[in-house]
Amino acid sequence: MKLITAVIKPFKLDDVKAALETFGVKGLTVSEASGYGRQKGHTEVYRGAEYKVDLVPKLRVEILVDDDDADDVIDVVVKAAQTGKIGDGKVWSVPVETVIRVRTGETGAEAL
Amino acid sequence: MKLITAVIKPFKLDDVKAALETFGVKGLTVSEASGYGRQKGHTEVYRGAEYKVDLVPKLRVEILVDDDDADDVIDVVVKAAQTGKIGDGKVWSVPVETVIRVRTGETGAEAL
Amino acid sequence: MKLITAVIKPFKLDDVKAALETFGVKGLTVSEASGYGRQKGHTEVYRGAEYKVDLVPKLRVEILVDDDDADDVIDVVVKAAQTGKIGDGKVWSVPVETVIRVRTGETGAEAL
Amino acid sequence: MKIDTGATAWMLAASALVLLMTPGLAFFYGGMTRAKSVLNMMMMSFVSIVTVTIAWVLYGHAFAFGTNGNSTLNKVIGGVKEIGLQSLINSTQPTGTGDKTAIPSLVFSMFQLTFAIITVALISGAIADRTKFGAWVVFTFAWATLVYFPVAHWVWGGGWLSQLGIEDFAGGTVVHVNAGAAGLALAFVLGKRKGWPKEPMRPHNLGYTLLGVGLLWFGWFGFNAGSEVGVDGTTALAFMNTQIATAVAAGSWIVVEKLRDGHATTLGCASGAVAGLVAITPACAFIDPWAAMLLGVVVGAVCAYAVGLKYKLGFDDSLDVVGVHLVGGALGALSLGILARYATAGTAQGQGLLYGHHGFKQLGLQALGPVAIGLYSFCMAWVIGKIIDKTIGFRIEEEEEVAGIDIAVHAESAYDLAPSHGGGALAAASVAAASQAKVEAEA
Amino acid sequence: MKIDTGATAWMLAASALVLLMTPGLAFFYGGMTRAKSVLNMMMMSFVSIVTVTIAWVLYGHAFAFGTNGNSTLNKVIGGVKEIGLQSLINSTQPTGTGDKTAIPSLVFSMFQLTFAIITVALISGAIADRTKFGAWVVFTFAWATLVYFPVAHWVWGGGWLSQLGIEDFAGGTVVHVNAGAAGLALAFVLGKRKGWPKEPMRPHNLGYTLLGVGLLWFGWFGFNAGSEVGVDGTTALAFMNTQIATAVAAGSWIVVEKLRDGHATTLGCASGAVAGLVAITPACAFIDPWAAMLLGVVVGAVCAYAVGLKYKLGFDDSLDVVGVHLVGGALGALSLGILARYATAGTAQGQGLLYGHHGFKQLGLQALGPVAIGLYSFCMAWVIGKIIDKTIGFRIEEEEEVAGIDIAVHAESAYDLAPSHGGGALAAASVAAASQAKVEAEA
Amino acid sequence: MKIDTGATAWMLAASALVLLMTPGLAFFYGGMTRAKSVLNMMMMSFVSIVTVTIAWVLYGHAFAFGTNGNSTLNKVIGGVKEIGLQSLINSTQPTGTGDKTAIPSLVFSMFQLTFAIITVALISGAIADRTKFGAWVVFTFAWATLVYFPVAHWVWGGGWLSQLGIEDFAGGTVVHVNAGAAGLALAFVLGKRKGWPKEPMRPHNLGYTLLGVGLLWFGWFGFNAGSEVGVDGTTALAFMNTQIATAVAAGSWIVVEKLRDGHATTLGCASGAVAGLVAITPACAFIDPWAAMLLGVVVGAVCAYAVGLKYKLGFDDSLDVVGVHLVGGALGALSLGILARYATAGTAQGQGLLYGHHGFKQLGLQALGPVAIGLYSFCMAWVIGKIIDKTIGFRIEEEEEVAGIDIAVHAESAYDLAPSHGGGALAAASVAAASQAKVEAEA
Ligand SMILES: Nc1ncnc2c1ncn2[C@@H]1O[C@H](COP(=O)(O)OP(=O)(O)O)[C@@H](O)[C@H]1O
Ligand SMILES: Nc1ncnc2c1ncn2[C@@H]1O[C@H](COP(=O)(O)OP(=O)(O)O)[C@@H](O)[C@H]1O
Ligand SMILES: Nc1ncnc2c1ncn2[C@@H]1O[C@H](COP(=O)(O)OP(=O)(O)O)[C@@H](O)[C@H]1O
Repeated sequence: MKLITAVIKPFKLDDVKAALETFGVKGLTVSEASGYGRQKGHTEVYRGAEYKVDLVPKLRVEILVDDDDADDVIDVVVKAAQTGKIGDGKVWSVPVETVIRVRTGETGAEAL
Repeated sequence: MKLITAVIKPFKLDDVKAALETFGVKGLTVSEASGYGRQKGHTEVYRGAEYKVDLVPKLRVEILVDDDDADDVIDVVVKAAQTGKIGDGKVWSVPVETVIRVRTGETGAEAL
Repeated sequence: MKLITAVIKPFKLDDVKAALETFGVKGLTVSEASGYGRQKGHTEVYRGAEYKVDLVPKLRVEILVDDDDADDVIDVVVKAAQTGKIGDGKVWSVPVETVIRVRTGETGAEAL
Repeated sequence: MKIDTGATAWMLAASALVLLMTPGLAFFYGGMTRAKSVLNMMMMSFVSIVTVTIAWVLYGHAFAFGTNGNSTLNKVIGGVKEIGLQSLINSTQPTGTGDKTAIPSLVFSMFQLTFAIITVALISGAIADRTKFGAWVVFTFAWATLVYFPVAHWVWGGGWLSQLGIEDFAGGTVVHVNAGAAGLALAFVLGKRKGWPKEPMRPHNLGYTLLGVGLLWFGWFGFNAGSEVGVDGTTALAFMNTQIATAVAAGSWIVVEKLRDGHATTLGCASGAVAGLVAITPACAFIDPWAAMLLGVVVGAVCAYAVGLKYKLGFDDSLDVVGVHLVGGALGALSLGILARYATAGTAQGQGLLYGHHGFKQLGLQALGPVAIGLYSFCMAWVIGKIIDKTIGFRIEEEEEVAGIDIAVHAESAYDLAPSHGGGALAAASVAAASQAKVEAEA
Repeated sequence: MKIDTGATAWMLAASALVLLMTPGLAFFYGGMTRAKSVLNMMMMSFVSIVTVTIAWVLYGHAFAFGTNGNSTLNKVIGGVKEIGLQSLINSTQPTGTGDKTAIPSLVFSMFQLTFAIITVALISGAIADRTKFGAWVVFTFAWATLVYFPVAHWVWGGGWLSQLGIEDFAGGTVVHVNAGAAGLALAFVLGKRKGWPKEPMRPHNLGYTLLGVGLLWFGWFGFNAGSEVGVDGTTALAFMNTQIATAVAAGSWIVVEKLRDGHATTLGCASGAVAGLVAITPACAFIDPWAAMLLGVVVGAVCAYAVGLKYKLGFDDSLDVVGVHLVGGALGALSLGILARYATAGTAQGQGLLYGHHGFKQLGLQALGPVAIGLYSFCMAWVIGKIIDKTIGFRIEEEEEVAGIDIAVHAESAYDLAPSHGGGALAAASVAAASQAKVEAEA
Repeated sequence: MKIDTGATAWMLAASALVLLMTPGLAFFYGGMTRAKSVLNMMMMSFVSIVTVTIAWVLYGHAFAFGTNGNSTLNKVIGGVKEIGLQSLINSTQPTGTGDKTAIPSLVFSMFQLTFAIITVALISGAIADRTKFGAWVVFTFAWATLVYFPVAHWVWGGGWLSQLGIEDFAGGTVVHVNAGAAGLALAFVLGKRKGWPKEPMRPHNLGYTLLGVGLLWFGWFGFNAGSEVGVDGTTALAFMNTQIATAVAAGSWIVVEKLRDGHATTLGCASGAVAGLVAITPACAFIDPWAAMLLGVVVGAVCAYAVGLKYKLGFDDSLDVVGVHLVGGALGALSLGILARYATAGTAQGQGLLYGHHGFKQLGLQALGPVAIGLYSFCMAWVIGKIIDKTIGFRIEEEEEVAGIDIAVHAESAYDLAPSHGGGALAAASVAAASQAKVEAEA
């Protein structure tokens, strides 16, 4: 089992979800995040005082997958999330030891 | 050391916290997340236009534990978070290499 | 590759970012979280009814680094985030199998 | 009679002010609910404007302020001539200033309508988070018809309570005791919210609550000083006393909090202000400024404790309609029996214990008012509520309550504030505008 | 002429009330946009106050309500004497009550100014999320000058439409049809928002929308009942009818929703109320309460469907200026041709089909008004819009639209609510107050 | 004297309008703080209503507007007869229109009370995020008593400044310079916020700020046009000029921003409007519309720069009370020395340089006012502040400041908006309603 985490541009979520669904992945977990990197943030002005906001809104998507699917899923996500512009984000994978479905107690591939 | 991550229904947090405390786990980190899976979202209507919101609010709980406790803690969490209805969430564990308590610099089991 | 996760006090983010930049780390991902641990929360009062809020606002910082840099980066983060008071947070590291830059598809160290 | 344009100008402004109180109440209440039920809470107020306006035009004004030519029947109910308001066009209504001037009858009707609206809306605070919307709509029609219109007639329309000599300048009993008692009844009919009182249900947006108080306070000047139906020294006294009692009660409540809980809270300040507004309502034109101050001190402190009663007695009056409106309204009405000095200018009629020759009688009357109206309203609301509950059902499903009534009942959520790409990535980005086809098909 | 202090008091209050409607509109509209464009939406309203006030003082009042001594020219435009308003100081304006009293001319001017402001602001709802701020500023000046001032003159300043006998008590055509048609034109000029209608663009803060409706409703009493320019039975009727039609239309809209979509929504209730306010505007002083009720039922239902038209026809009238203001305003104006009873007291002049001897003629006139004004406004707005678009550009860059217009155009974000360390850790903690140096350097 | 119901109607409305300004200010200020201190900011305004009302009834009216029969003493302070306001019941106060009519004295008192309240509340903007609530309560009593009441007497109650011939129609010096100078003093007494100016402290909710501006603008018509205490051409001029200067100043500020910073901001527009309102306050009834326009241009631009001064001079006037109210108020007062034309109808009394025969004298007087009042207020506020600081302490602990004053001082948090299961899972779900027992025990 692997945990694939993707940090993506928020407006790409729909594309990623659709691509994963097509591939056959049925579930994922998303959370709001902010990214700092090559992509610059923006400047805000309040009564003449300028504020540099250098964090950029991102979404953080987590997908649990079978070992065999891991590479394909990464591929799918990368393709769906790509705009080609700076700030498209990162995808990484981490080995997972156990996965359990809370509702049933099923473990492993069954739990997905 | 293991990192146990649980995606649960938000109103179950109190039960999970209580169960973990009883077991002896002293700390955890929570963040807001949204889940996509078998559980359906809901529909919203604005001036006659319908919007399908298919992400469901979840909480994401992270617990760092000693290797020996990992299985028990997973068990405790699964039991406390269970309602038996679709959407109860997942629990998974990942191996951790180092843990450090920022305040003191302690590492390993001491840091928990 | 390693994924270093730090749960820190929110007002320390600027210091952590600055320290990492000095060290040479160019990117990170942050999300809002809440912590439960030795640090106590606070009490709120509404029309005489008291509510104990025992979760404390934290930030969760994720940094992908090369294996060689991992220990140093952990060090940098711990130092920058330290106030010496209870609730300073934890830092932990997890092995990562692949990292990909979505924009270019580069993998490994290139992707950072 | 000659129209006094000045008096009319004030009554027009006052009508607009009182109408604004209901949106104000929507925010006062809405801020106190959880984020998942704020829209439903506000909608209960807004829909009261809809239903009570319709009932008022059709028959409400007639029942409350009409005459039916039968002096016995007229003790309990008005007439029918004013049905549809048609007969009020181009007719006039004497001002309350005794100078033989008038205002257009429709202005008086509009002013009174706004009272009926807010009284009904006030009740909704007792049943937050769990009420079927359709059932609430039915209840507002039924309760306005069977309770508010008759009771307004009893006290202000020449009915039996006014004939007894009960004083209620701007509605301590007609509005607040009346609504509070109905709220209590519905709290029993609907039962506790799931999780109450163990689960925390703290206010989700105190800014809204403060906004509500600001608008209520502002509008209440129309409510109280407008109740003179004219412009004279009494109007001025009512206005000033409203300000005094409200400010003092807000202060009194937060002093109690500071001493008892260690903190002066925003919600306490807001609640104290409303308690003060409630209590001064029946009394504002009849008492001296120092008495308004005294009343403010008492009601602020009493209500600060009264809102805790529900925990002791175990009923889920969610936003404290009982603790603030029933208790505050009764206290204000009662205070007249002691403090009233100007009830009817130049005579001892209606004066309280401190001034009148028949003080104890007035005190008795002032106790009778809240008791009679409170009981009537409680019983009727309970019966109406039970009938609704047994037929169409008054309460939403437990699952809907847990998930949130806004989405379940109104198919909306109040906030979508996430900054990521604007408009809530977690929600919006994952949403499909599924309905254009449907809209087109039906349009 | 002698100043009637009562009438003046009401007109002062009414002017303040109508002025408040524009901030109210800012919230009504602002709540409906996404979180990334709420500030820009509100700023389009607020800056309309700025630009229209300037234009009004300089020449707007003169063009709309001045006389130029040439009766032919005066059919289409006012005069120049009132430029700068200097000539209005210490002059008076007869009230509308026919009793030979007056109000200060500056009060009348102020009252009318507030109408001009909100009419311009209304248009902005059609072009949410994508409009260059500078271009909007230019548009407001141009459209107010070339459309609003003349049109107000045509109907209220003694121009050709009023000479024909068209009735519009408080602005169903001058304000709502006028703004709605201009909104439609701009929706075409600017084109659809990126992603519309596929991407969801749901309201980000319905509390703001409800607040807006509350303030609009409150202010609208000044709008409608103030349009009598005086205090009499007509003022009272206008006031009451405003309340009736608004409440009923809100109810009507949510009944349609309940039947069609299964849910009575907050936004539906709010939209229905506005539709009712719009439709009753031209008619409020001329029809009976039952007719106001009927009008409310019709307009609530019609507009509930009309807002779906844009999906069918494919124009992105973002916040439904057309569906609510153009449709509602035309419906209200037309309704006069049938329902008007009191158009000119004591005569058949202006009465509708049901009452007047020349009913069909009036119905024709009432159809002519919206058509003439709607066409004129649409064409002029389109031309002005195109000119702006070809010169300075009317629309922001696509990237700015995706990232959010608030940050791109105003360098601000509306909310920073995160609780961590107060004031949004994710944003604030990572911010550097880079500008002190700059500020100092420039101060 | 005969009561003019029209004038009274307007003054009743105006009193309600001005009272609403303080909640409006709470939102204007509250939106500019960080999310962790919004409730405290708002509470400083709301509690000012409480404390100043109490002080006003007890002795404020007497000190400011009473007479003491000693013409020398009366130069500096009023009398004692009006203590408790009892003597005002049934008494009247001449209107300002010179036609021998009156309004009830209590209406005048109420109107003036609302001025005292907002003046005190304005000060709080200088000391956001860090003020002990109890200390602020004490300060409001002390400053109102020792500064506001006497100063109001000097200028409006027949005291020495008015005897000198200084003009201040609605409070440019009495309200704005006075509050601004006190704010400056407290900014010094309390010192900078932790992290200022390095750490960013940007507004957390600009919608609130715009709401505040909307309510302030609306209420300010009562403030300025109500200051005529009657209804005539002067009232009308004051009303119109208020609108003109405000709109123009809002425009002027954002033009400066656009040229200087590249963006026209929402906060700039809001700030400009307030600056315009402040500056026109003393002058509104005395100058021509074109002069109001000129004043608007100047004050919008000057204040847009003045708010940057604090960075240069290093004092943390958190929400720019000095830059907007002190500077704007002084500018407005001064402008009278040049532009005033109608100061006392028909005479050269009080006319400015452009019109009066004694123009330079009036200009000098108009400079004296702000200087005298500003100095007095600054010194007294500093002394009162220091005494409070040395005794009960004026500032909260550093840790409380970092964690957020709302939770530390009021035990509340403003927002709990998280959608998960409604009402903030992260907060609410982890909360235990620990206190029922406590509440019960104490109830
Ligand atoms: N070393 C890192 N660790 C964790 N997240 C990172 C790291 N570097 C970048 N990110 C995340 O990836 C996002 C995109 O990175 P950025 O450098 O802006 O663009 P790109 O990846 O296209 O070169 C960042 O906003 C951040 O969320
Ligand atoms: N493959 C997955 N990877 C990550 N999270 C998942 C995955 N599948 C489900 N989840 C999470 O678990 C939650 C519950 O899953 P769901 O399929 O709705 O119900 P259940 O687990 O009871 O069958 C989802 O809302 C989502 O947050
Ligand atoms: N076992 C754990 N697993 C995950 N996160 C933890 C754990 N223990 C503590 N934390 C996180 O670390 C933060 C600080 O912990 P706490 O016990 O309050 O202070 P300290 O680490 O200084 O002793 C907590 O708020 C929580 O977010």
